[in-house]
Amino acid sequence: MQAAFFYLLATLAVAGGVMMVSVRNPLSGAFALILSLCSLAGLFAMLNAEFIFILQVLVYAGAIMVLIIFTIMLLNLRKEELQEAPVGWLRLLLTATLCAVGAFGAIQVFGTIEPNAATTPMEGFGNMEGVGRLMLSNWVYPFEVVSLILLVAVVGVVLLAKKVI
Amino acid sequence: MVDWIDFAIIGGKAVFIWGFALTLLPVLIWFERKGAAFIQDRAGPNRAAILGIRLAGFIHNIADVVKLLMKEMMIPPHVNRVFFMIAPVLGFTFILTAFAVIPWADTLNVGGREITMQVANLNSGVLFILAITSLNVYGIILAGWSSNNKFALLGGLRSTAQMISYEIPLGLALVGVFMVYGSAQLNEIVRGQGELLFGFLPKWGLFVQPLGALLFITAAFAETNRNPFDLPEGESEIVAGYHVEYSGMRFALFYMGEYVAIVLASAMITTLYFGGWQVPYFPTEKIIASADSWLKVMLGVGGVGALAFAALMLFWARRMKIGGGFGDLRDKEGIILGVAHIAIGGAMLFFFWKTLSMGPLPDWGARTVAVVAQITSFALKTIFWCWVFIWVRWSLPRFRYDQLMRLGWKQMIPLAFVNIFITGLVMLWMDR
Amino acid sequence: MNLLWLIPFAPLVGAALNGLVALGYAKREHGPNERLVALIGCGASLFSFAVVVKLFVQMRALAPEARVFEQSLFTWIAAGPVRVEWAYWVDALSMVMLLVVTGIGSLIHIYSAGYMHGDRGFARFFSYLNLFMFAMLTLVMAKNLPLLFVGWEGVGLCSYLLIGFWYKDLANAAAGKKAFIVNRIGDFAFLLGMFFLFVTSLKLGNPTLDVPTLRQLAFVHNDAFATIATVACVLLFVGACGKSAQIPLYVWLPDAMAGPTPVSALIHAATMVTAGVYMIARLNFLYDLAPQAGAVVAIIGAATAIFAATIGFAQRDIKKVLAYSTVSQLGYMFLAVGVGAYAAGIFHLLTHAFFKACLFLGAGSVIHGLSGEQDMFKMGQLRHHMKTTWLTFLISSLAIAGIFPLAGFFSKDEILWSVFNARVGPEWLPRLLWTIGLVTAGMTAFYVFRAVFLTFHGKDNVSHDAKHHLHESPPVMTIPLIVLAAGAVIVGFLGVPAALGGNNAIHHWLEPVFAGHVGGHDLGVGLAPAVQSGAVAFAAATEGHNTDLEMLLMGISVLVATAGILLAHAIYVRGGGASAMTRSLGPIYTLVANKFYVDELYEHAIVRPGYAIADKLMYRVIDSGIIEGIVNGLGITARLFGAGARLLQSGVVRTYAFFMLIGFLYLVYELVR
Amino acid sequence: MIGLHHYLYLSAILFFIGAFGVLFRRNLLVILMSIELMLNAVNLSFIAFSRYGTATMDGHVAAFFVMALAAAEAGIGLAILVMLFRNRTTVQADDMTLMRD
Repeated sequence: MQAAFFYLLATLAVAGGVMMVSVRNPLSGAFALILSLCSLAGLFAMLNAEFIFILQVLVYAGAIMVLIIFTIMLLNLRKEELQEAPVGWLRLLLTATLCAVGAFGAIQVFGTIEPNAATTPMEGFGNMEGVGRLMLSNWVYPFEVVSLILLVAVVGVVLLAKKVI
Repeated sequence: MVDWIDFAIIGGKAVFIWGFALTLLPVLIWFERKGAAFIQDRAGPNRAAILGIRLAGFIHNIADVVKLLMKEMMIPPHVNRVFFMIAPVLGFTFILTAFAVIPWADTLNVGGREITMQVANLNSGVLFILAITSLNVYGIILAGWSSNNKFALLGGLRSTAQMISYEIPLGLALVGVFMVYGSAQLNEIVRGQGELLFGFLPKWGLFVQPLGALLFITAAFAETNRNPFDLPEGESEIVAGYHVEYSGMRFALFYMGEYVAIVLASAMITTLYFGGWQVPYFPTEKIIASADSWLKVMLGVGGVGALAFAALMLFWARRMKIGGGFGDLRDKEGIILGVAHIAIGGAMLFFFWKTLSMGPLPDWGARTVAVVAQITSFALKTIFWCWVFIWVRWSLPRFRYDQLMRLGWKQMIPLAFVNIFITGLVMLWMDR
Repeated sequence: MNLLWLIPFAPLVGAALNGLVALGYAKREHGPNERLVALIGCGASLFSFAVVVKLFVQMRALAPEARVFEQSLFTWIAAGPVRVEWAYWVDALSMVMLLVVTGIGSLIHIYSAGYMHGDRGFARFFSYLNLFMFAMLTLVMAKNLPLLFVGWEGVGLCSYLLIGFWYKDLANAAAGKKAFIVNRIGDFAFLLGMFFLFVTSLKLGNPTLDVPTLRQLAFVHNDAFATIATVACVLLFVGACGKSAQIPLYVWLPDAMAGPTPVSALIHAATMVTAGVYMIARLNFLYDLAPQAGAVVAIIGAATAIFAATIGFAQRDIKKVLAYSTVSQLGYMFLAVGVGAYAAGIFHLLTHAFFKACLFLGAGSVIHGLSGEQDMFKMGQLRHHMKTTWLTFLISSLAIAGIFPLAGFFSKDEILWSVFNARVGPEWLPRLLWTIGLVTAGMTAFYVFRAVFLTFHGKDNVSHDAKHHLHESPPVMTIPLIVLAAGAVIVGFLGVPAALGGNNAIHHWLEPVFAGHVGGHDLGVGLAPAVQSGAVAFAAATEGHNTDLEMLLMGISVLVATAGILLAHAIYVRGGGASAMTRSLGPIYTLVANKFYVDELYEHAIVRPGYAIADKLMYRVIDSGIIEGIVNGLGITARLFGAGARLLQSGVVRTYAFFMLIGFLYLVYELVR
Repeated sequence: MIGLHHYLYLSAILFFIGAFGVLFRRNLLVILMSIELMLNAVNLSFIAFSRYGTATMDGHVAAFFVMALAAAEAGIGLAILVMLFRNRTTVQADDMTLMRD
């Protein structure tokens, strides 16, 4: 059951990713990515990360991707603008090989890591309250920094988006 | 381990809540039509009938369904076919998913089994709803873009911007609720609203979070693209917005999606600010303790009400007859409805009479009575809010786009922050 | 002793205060309040003097072996085995020097207040002067050689600053540079000598540069020290030559007269230039181990003495005469310490400080009175106008000439007697050195009185303008003169030899230092035979087992001095003056008047080749060619690399990401491996 | 039984799919999306480690931070992109070579 879900979601995630990098139309790519992100959200849920699962849907699928799609639509690219100059086969082969090698290497590295907590997680693992408590106790400084970064981003975006600077 | 009974129960619950939402659909449409007619001082739809039964135009919905099903589903050239076809489905499905976390009654204890009256008792249920509704925008955006129509695109863009903008005050208004009830779990929130404030006022979100409630309701209107925020489909500006190219059942899906969204928004408003399934002044324990009386009152009032309605119907039928009538089966409608309600009322009074001689209810019976009472409470509140949606639509004019954005960003978001701040201050002062 | 630190730091505070005042008034129209500045400067110096006197009184009360005060302020250098404290250490020898430095220094401070009146750099001058006091006192009180070197360099710096005090005149600045550069040659040798000592102590497992510890080490391990003593001593002596203006590094001192006269009196006569003598006396235990080095010191000293005296014959500038006289007298002191008569050397240092300071200040008074005229041939008959100056100058001149019973007589004769009895080099060497010393004494009498007669007697050559302003100096200047002249009379009686019925107080005072007594520990027990060479000379000078001979020698020296005076009188008062002598001597006079062309010799032999090497080899070949070539080569290489690397910067983001990926892959590879 | 390794391998694969997108595609929008995919792959490892490695929720916090930063990044990146498009009417990464010299 669990394995079936995992492989289903993993396949969807990988398929979405592959589609995203391969389709020509960025909007199609964006929807492929949404598929991938939603599958990942499912995986998060499988990992008992309830809060992160919701955030994944809320923030990634619901906000970031909407923003990207919104931009795609806003730019309203014409066909010829969407067309990318053809990329050489050599480059494709080289990049793909390198990435494959990298993935293989990363898998090798990950393979050496031993899990040490395979037991069922404790009560309330991954819920909003637990994450929130951790975030505002042990991680409060990073938390504040992140909030500052977001503020800076907001100001930066507003400035950038103004027609006349 | 999840065994089959659990699955069955979950399935049953899903069927129930979806059934509830979808049943409300025709009711809403009927509300809309009749409400519009009422406000515009006209009759509204009243022709469609089955064997003469019109149910004050309710049957008109069936005619609509038949019409939409029979219509040709046009796919214009130059559209992105895949997205064009997916788009309506997306909007509808996501909204239905969100109902999974809406609680409609207190937890039911039957045979040692605790059944929560919501499909998924998520720890952060409110956020789940937010997440799912934020996905809702894809349907609109996709429809707008794939239609390859400038009005549709403009509608999609407007819709996206509007929904993203109003999600922020929506979420921020919720923070106050989280703070007051100390949870993001909808059932907990509702349970928290069962207490009394100052001894006489139900501790509803409306009373502890008045500003938050106002903000939330406003933002919910915007999220559902309802008037006065229905810019995406503003017919006087961009024809019909994102669904201008749609027809037939696809168009119907958008339409239904909008109404389901209204139901969801109403359910949310009810759950968060109007006590959800709580019957005012009667928390669950109290209802269970006095389940006998509740049963008697419900049956008695129901029976008498049904008889009174039947009398009204019969009286109306007689007036029709005196006035000459339509000359077809429609003339018989009052008699049919009256007779039917006499039967219903009689049955209820019969059961009422039976309960008088019956001993105290068994535990499960009492609990069931409580659940029924709570479901009724929830349903009534939700329907009331649905009606408010209709009411507002036909009462208020539409915003201009820049006014919409200014309201969202410059007034509602700061007010939401003020709300959080005040809530925090008050909580500090009251020391919880 | 807790008061020790006050002695050097009081002048330092004074220097800082006056320095701030000078800075504050640097850009202003008017100078600062001179009274205040003088009060700070003189006050600091007098305060030090008061502390020194207090300490002296305390020290006198102690037993001779225990006459040591010590204070460590903080650890200055701590590197590996080296630990150098900023430590002050005063024994009998240092105490004599302290009295001289602070006492005469204070007098000259006071004198300066009058002499420098109205100068723009009044505060700056006092700041430098106080700073000099600090450096000199640090030098004198230093417990270890590095600290001594700090003082050594500090006085060099102040000397440079003060020689070039009127830096707007290019010649003055050049003189300052000359003094500094010549001193550096000596300093280099001094450092080398110090390193030799350090390496030796390191080899002995007790790395130190503390003088008392070194002294102890030298006594215990005198074999180890004897092997390096000669080299180290000669190197240190080269350093002393630089500081104390001995052949061949004396050339800076006459030029140093470019500074204000009080500076010449204090730094270039009474105190700083004697640092070399002091240093050798301080390291006497080392020189005792190296008789050959002692001989070198003595020979150089004698040669310098007579050579400088010769030049002194033909100088026209009154301060130059005194400068060469100083060089000559310093030669005397080196002669004494070279033969191991350290006490005699220090005694002469003491007396010399008084009468030479008095002479310089007197000369300064004359110059002041004549509005800056320094040429003796434009003076004369000044005794009528400047009585006090004349009298004090006369007394000091008699003292330097060695007329009984003034200070110079006792100290000079003690040196001559010690040399006569010394056991350095071959048999004939002490006799030769003695003869040179005697001749020099006569020459000293001659050239000093030449100056006296030309200035105060003889023909009146004062120009009309100068005569108009001619006046005796104010009391603030004359009082120090009187005090110093009195000192020139009295100080000699500290060292009346036994032959004349005295008890030679200064010798007894210094006995613990030079006879191996340190801090109450008798280290002289088991001295090596070599160590005793100095002690023998000393003993010969003090015990006076040959009183008759000593009396005879005294008589001879007094006669020679008197002859010199009479000759001067004959030539410059009664005779035709300089012209007659010039005519009679002709080319020899020219030679002497031009200082034997030593400066020109140096110019051609060292400076010009130095310039040539610097320009032709160092600048054109090494600097422009090799070093700049390397630097430019680096630049060109970097630019070439840059040009190559620029090819990688395509501006295409993906390319950069590509390189990042490759780097990441390498990381993964490292992890997997 | 699905364990830590399954998630980590999936994470590695997704990460390099994203890397491939960054390297291979020229459309800035796609590059931006590929970066998001890479971030998500990393998030997956965080969560997996949190579940199977430390059994604490620190990984969740890290994932939260990544999401917040991703939001900031997306906002800024898209704003820049819109500006670029306004000025140069192209979203091709290879056309943005002003930094070359």
